[in-house]
Amino acid sequence: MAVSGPAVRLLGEDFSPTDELAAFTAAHPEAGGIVSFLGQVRCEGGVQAVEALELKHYAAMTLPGMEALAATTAKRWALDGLLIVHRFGVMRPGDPIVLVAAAARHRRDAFAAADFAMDHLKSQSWFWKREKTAAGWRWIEPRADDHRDLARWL
Amino acid sequence: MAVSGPAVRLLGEDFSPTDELAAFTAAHPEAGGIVSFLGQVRCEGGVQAVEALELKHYAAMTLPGMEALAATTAKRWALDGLLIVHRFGVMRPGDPIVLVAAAARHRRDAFAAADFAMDHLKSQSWFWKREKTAAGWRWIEPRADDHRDLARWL
Amino acid sequence: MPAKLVFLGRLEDIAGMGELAVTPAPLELVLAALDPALAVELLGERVRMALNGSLLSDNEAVVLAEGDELAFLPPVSGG
Amino acid sequence: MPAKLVFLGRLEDIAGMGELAVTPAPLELVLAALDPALAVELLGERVRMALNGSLLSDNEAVVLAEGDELAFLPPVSGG
Repeated sequence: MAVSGPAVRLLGEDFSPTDELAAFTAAHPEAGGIVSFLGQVRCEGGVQAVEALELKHYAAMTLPGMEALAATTAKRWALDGLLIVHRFGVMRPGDPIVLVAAAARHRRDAFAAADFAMDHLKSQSWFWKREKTAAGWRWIEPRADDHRDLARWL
Repeated sequence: MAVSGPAVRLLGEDFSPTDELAAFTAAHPEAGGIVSFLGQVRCEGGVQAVEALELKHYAAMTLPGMEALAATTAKRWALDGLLIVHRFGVMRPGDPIVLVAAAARHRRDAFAAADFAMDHLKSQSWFWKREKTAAGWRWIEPRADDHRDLARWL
Repeated sequence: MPAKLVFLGRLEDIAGMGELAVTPAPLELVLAALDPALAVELLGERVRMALNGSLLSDNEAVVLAEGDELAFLPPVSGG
Repeated sequence: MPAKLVFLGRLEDIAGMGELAVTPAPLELVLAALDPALAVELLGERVRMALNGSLLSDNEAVVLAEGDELAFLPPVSGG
């Protein structure tokens, strides 16, 4: 039985979600189920298409905040393992932004943990996003949806 | 924009969830989020450890039922893509049993679709499971949990 | 051409076979010709039947015709 | 040793810089020395402050000491 704390990484360079998830799965043969969420920069057409996306973080708070979120998530559900990988910096369409994976004996725990972690990463983590379209760079304001998502867990 | 129906496969031989998910992700660059669930035969110790698991299916109904489930799932949420891969036959600890992946513009749709598909695969699909432990082969009865999970969607 | 009974899940173990060719007839007559212990299991409350891949509703009268495939489905426990 | 102001998100664009070294002093005095347009943004209702990595509660009096790092955090929009 692998007993290990959550793994949290904040990366300034591109990563392979496939390799990350394969390694995580291999590390948790005792888990009956593994749920993953991959968020990536959308490839879209048209004048509103995003050409690049930049996530800024704040060294003093962003990774510590992610680690606290991972600890909270791991405490709330019965997990065999939890992985959170998040990019900062400039990304292009198709690039992965965030990967969350939760391994658990019971499927429901894995789903809920991944869902919970994503809702909080989206709306409570210290990231600031701007997007570049044909019209130039533009800072993104938080979406009302993100706050609604968060309220589900209260 | 890739427009394709759900992909449903019923396999009698081992498959690579990593390769399947990598191909699915590559096919959906327009999706902002991809949620996956991987169910695998648990590696456990002790006398109650499962040495092998067998899933029997019924050709006249199992795949058609999975295809109907995929169509229902794809209709209920706004998805860019849906993948369901399910094993039958004899599996060993660590072998993948089922992989569900849902790609969507919005995270919540992808989570809900994967969750819904798994709940229904577990409790409404035409599979019969038996496990081999040190005590021999034993047929598995449905779990009360599975029916509770299903009731969430009514 | 005979009809066919299909035994799924643990019913296959009880029957000692996965399939059985039978003479087309009303289901009562087909079952009366089987080992009574097996017939009792096939008629169990939690066993459903499917004719040629379509689920039957409870208490539906079944008459097997030539080439028909009647499956006995115990509760599922998949995935 | 000076203290440091850190401007996150769109505040970096407005400030034209990510960080600014300032003389340790009560926050009012530090802000009074900045471009008024920037100071107004920094005091915006939705901007939170963190001192040395810890969030401050609203209306908390801040006096910057030597080596302190005060960050101005607009609403997040991550992931």
